[in-house]
Amino acid sequence: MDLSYTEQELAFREDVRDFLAEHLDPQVSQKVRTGRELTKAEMEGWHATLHARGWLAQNWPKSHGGAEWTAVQRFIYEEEAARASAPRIVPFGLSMLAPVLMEFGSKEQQDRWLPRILSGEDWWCQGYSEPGAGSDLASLKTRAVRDGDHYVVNGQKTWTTLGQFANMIFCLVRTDTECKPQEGISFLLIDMDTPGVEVRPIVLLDGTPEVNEVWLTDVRVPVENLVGEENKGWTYAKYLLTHERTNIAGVGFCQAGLDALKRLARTANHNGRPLSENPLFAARIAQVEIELMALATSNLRILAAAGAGRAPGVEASMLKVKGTDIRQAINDLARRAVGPYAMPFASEDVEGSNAPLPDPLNAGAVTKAYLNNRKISIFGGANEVQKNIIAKTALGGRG
Amino acid sequence: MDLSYTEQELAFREDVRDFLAEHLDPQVSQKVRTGRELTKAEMEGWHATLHARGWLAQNWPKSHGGAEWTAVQRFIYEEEAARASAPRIVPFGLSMLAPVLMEFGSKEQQDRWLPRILSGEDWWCQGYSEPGAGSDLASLKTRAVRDGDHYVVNGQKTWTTLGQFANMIFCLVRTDTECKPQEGISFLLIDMDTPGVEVRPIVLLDGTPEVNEVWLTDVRVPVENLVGEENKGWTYAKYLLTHERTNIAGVGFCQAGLDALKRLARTANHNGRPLSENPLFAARIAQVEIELMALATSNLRILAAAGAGRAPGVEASMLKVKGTDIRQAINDLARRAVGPYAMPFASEDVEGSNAPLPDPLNAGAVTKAYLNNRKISIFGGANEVQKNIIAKTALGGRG
Amino acid sequence: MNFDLSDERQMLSDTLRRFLADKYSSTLRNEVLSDPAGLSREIWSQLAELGVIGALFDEAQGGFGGAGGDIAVVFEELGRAGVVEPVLDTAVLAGGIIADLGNADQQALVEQIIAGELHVALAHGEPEARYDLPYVTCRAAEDAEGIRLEGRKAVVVNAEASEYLIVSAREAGGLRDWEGISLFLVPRDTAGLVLQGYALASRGRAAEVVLDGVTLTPEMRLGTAGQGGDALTKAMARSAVAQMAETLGAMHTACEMTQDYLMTRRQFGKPLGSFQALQHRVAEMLIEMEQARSATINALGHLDGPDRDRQISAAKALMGQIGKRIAEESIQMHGGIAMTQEYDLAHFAKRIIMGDHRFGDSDYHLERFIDLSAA
Amino acid sequence: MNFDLSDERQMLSDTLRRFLADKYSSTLRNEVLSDPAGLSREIWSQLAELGVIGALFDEAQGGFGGAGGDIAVVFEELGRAGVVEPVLDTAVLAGGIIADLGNADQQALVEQIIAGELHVALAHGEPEARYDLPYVTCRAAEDAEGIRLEGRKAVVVNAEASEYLIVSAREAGGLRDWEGISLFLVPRDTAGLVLQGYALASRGRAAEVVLDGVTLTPEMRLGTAGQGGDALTKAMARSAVAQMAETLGAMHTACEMTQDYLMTRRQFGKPLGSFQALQHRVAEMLIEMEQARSATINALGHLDGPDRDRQISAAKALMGQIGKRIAEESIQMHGGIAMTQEYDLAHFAKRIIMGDHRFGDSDYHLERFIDLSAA
Repeated sequence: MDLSYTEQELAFREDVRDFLAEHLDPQVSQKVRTGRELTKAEMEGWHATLHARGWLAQNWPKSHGGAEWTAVQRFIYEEEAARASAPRIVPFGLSMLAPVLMEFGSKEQQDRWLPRILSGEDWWCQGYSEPGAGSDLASLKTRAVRDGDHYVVNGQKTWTTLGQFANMIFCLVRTDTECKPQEGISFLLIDMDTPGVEVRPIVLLDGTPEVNEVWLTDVRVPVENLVGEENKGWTYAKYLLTHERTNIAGVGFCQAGLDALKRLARTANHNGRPLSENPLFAARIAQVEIELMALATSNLRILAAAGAGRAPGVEASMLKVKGTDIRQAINDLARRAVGPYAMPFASEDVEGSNAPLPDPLNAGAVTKAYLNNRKISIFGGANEVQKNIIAKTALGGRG
Repeated sequence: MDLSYTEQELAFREDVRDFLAEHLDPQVSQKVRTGRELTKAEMEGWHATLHARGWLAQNWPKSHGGAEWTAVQRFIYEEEAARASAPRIVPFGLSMLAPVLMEFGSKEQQDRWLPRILSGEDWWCQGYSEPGAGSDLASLKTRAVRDGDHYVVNGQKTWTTLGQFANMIFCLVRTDTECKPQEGISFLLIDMDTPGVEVRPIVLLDGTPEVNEVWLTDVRVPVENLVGEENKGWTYAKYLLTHERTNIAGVGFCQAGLDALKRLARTANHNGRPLSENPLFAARIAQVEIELMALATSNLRILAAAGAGRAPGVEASMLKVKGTDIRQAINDLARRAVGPYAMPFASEDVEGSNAPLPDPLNAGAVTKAYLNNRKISIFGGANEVQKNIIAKTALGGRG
Repeated sequence: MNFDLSDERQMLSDTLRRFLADKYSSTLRNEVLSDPAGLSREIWSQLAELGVIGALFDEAQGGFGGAGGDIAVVFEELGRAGVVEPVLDTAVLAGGIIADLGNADQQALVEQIIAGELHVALAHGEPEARYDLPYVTCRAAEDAEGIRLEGRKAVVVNAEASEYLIVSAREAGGLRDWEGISLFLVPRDTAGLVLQGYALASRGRAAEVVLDGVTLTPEMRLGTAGQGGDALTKAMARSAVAQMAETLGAMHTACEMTQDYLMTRRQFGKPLGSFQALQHRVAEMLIEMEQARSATINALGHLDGPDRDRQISAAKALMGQIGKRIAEESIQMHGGIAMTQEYDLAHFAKRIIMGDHRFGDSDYHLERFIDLSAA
Repeated sequence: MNFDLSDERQMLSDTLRRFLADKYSSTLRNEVLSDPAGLSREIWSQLAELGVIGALFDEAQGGFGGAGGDIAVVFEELGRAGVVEPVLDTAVLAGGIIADLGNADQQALVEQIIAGELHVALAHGEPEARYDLPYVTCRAAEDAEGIRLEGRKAVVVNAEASEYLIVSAREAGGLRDWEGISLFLVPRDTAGLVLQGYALASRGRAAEVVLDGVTLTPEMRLGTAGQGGDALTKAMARSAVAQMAETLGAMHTACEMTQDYLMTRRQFGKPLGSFQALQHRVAEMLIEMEQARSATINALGHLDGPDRDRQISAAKALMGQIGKRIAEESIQMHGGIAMTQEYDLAHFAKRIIMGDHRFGDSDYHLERFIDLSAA
């Protein structure tokens, strides 16, 4: 048992720091730090910067142009990037679709789509959830009917994050209705410029238009866009979800949030002293910090086990639940730290005047972040579903 | 809406205080305060003292020799008695059996048993729970078969509190096995001197022999000891449980426990200052205190509604859950307040020497109390069962 | 001891509930929320006509209520319906201070408030003050030309729609001294008074207020020079009760929406409400609701008593905690739909959470409770 | 970075687990618990033979381990099996101090400890000290006749079975000064040393120790006069790691018993484990178990590093909280059966809870973590 980083890992951390210091646009990181929305161009720019360095596809094999980082390298990158307030890497093409294509896609599909993910030519979004289905993927209703060389797709997807920027969507569709709900599902790649695809924004409770509904009406999809076999989509979907979950704990986000929280608490006045010196608030911060110190180690342990070929099973669910709990607790404390300045809805600008709010705390959008991150315990498999999974292993396998 | 006590209520409180000051044996209250076990004689003595004053049967009607107190009077008594560390009134005859007899018992049964409860001639215990039944009363298995003028009872009861002191037990028994589980249950009064009744102590995890198993082997019970009708016992049992629950919040116990906790915290050293001045521990105490302030008002509100004829339904379940949560939180803080002196198992005496433990905090049996009171969220309808009841009303009555 | 509503209050409660059920749809609320005024003048007049504002003042002040029980009844209904109009700010907070300290001329403003003809906002908090009540750096200095105010006030709710601001400023004493804080009635169009307005997360609008050489006559002072502290504390106490009752109402609606949703929405082939894990969480929410109601009752019942501030701190600390739990649990148990702005729950959840940021949050009051209990 | 056990530790772990599974039944444990000695000499010898004690010392001290990872492996197994023998007290706590400070003669005692032939107890805490480490009122004064100790020590675990006590006493400095605390090796049969023994709630025995004119030769001092603080702090750090690992093992057993019980026990016609409310609580317990394991790893991994005390405080604070939750939830989900002394869970639950009362509880360490983070 050895908790220290190797020489190589320490050198790698220096590389990452240097890279971030040199290439991260301060205006962009300032927006990330204060919780403002990035433009599409800003996100694409960051992808291009990482791609130029060969660091975009961190867990892809080198044969496909990936960095093939170890679990510890990915953890180090995540930690440094979050602390430097780098934009997050948009995961839909890189971390969600790509592993499925590499495992189940045809050679043609791999050759066609993977380079376009790296280059940024395609912006992918995810068509999993449907209205009325929630965390229950097996009940999905979007239908795809074979018609010659095409599937004709009808249905509706929802909670499609950043769908407003995407030109491609990977969808789970029902190709057989005569079988058990988990069977009869297929995995289709759909060009969003095809007639019949319509994207409608959903405004979240914090005012951000971050997710979308995607309506599919008689959308004709070439059969070569079917991944793997027809009616085997459930298998690919589960594989995708497993891969989606390797960074599920969000330790880097938590650490960046904790840093920001501490900065706020050092600045805020609490009855004549800095809030950070208030024993009760200091204890609340310390509480999330000690939880996070343990979570970071849990994350490394599980990544190490996964790296050694032991698949993360319920451990990923555990990381999801605890990671979202901690992140939400940090958001909650940040909101509380700024006191009445949590009340302005869009605290970055005073309307009309275009002047910044004269908030000495530079609170930024703490309330927006608090509200927005209520989603992290709901989306991506609600925490209740994760607990079901854990309990099933804990109780179902016995007795 | 008026939160102040009336003149009469204030005068009553003075009466109670004077009575406690005059009649409560300091040695007994010292034992109660430090969590030591009372002898049977001490409990009986306190009953006799209350009976002499006419205050034993507080919620009985005057026609049966009761005090017929209002809900507020009972609350005041409970509060004062707990703060003075008076013994609790053993409830099995007075508050559990008696209301059932008054509502469903025959005139003969009332005339025979009620005066003996008041006089202390009978000490009743409860035969509800069975091994393997837990909170699920409907699954009980103890059988009573009619044989001429007697029922012949066979089975086993458990968790019978203070059964070692009792001479009478009221039991739920199955008199019909051919019907739905809730039907076919009868309510029997059994003399524990009858051949075939055997009491075996169960030592709890804190070392106290407070509960018992009661084994019933071919016990012959005269048919006149059947309460109400055969196979209607479920109705009586539910009625009893409702009455058992009027003092279910345990506000007085909580307040006495909070007083004791504060005393400990004022005495204990924490890094050179009294623990009570430590902001974190002070916040933990304040947290239970503000919860308790609200609970006390909830209790009075629900008692007032019950007094006005509105039956406490799920509200009693709510009081049970919150009351036990608070009481356990107080026990937990008391254990933590005394630090390493929580470790001695029987802190009242140093073995052999018969000398008191030289514990400057006079911690008493805080760990015993903490351990023992884990039971309050399990017994008397586990908190999980209470939540089922609340949820059924909240969700079952809709949609 | 009596927990029943008086007949008058029961009638007020019923009338207000019916009125709001009829008129105050979520469509209307969304219109008001997106209106630059931050409130509906029409609704405001109707609330005044119904006597809702008058119920918040006692007879001597021209109203017909004014006790803790009246405040609680009104605000529980306003919270339950999600009313965004600034009744709290104009009537309880600013109106309460005028009624408390105002001379005969100033009292005339209270009549206008009760009639629904006037808005007044309290400009007390400052950018660095957080919840620290005596933290006043704004200065008031009197010379031959009058009283000059200099300084900055933060998050002044409903400032833009108000004809007057009540501004706290220091005439004596050091930062955080209670002694020396004066209150001034400042017409909004006074030269040197600059507002920078913005929308709030949960309702209405607020502004940052810059006082740059605002000059007043001494008649605009409310009460005695340097003695504004008690009236501020009292107004904060009454406003805290109003806020708690509003939050209680909003929590009630959030719980009801959650219960309804769980019974109708199906997942994995069953209504969500049949999943025991969710059932127990609903039960826990309802247990907390009882606690919240009792906390509010404790606060309102002690509003005129000697234990006022300690009781209010106990209650507000608990309300903040319970509010957080109920808002978050309501969202979580709804799932995705509750994350959308157009679904009504989002408004109630924000309302509940933001209630903790006014008049001191749960930690502020927990500490104040400890201090006042030790005193 | 590497989280795998070395081959040696894996072997030690496996051997110890097999041995305890074979030998350490609950019947045996209950015998030991009711034995006035508070431990089984036979088991003690066998543990020593297996190398369990030697694994807690490094080679220079005559052992073959002594690192955080060794301590953790041993104590997790001891905790998992519910071993009541005072390995922590004799080997890690008292033995650690002798190994750290002892001169050549005193080091010979370590050999005896490793061989299982000697018990030593640390008599450091005092009746009024609670967890306050430098709170030492016991006095040591040197004169012509030797060093005289006066004072009182509280809750000295395993004092009665020990041949020596290590007694902390003040030779200089004021109450709570680190400077001036000395450590002395006191044979238990020294005149003036009086023990008042009693059973502990979770395991073994302890005693109140009265030092009434105990007279020692200067050779019985451990290390330099007045300089015992660092060794005490180090021994506390190592013991805290041992305590956490023991608690981790006990929690593991409590969770396993709870899972087994829920799968076998039926209520309302179904296995308890099919009730979703309980399923989710089991899931939460297991999530906390992962956190507890990571906290323990953090602590043991920093035992020889510069961030030792801050890491230990972070971990012990979290362990105390998780322990409470798992002990209480295990009891609650079992229901009545867990309230009985004869059911094994009772022992593990008490063991977990009492682990928070040694070497500083969760609040003590949370505050210490804050202080050390600020420093």
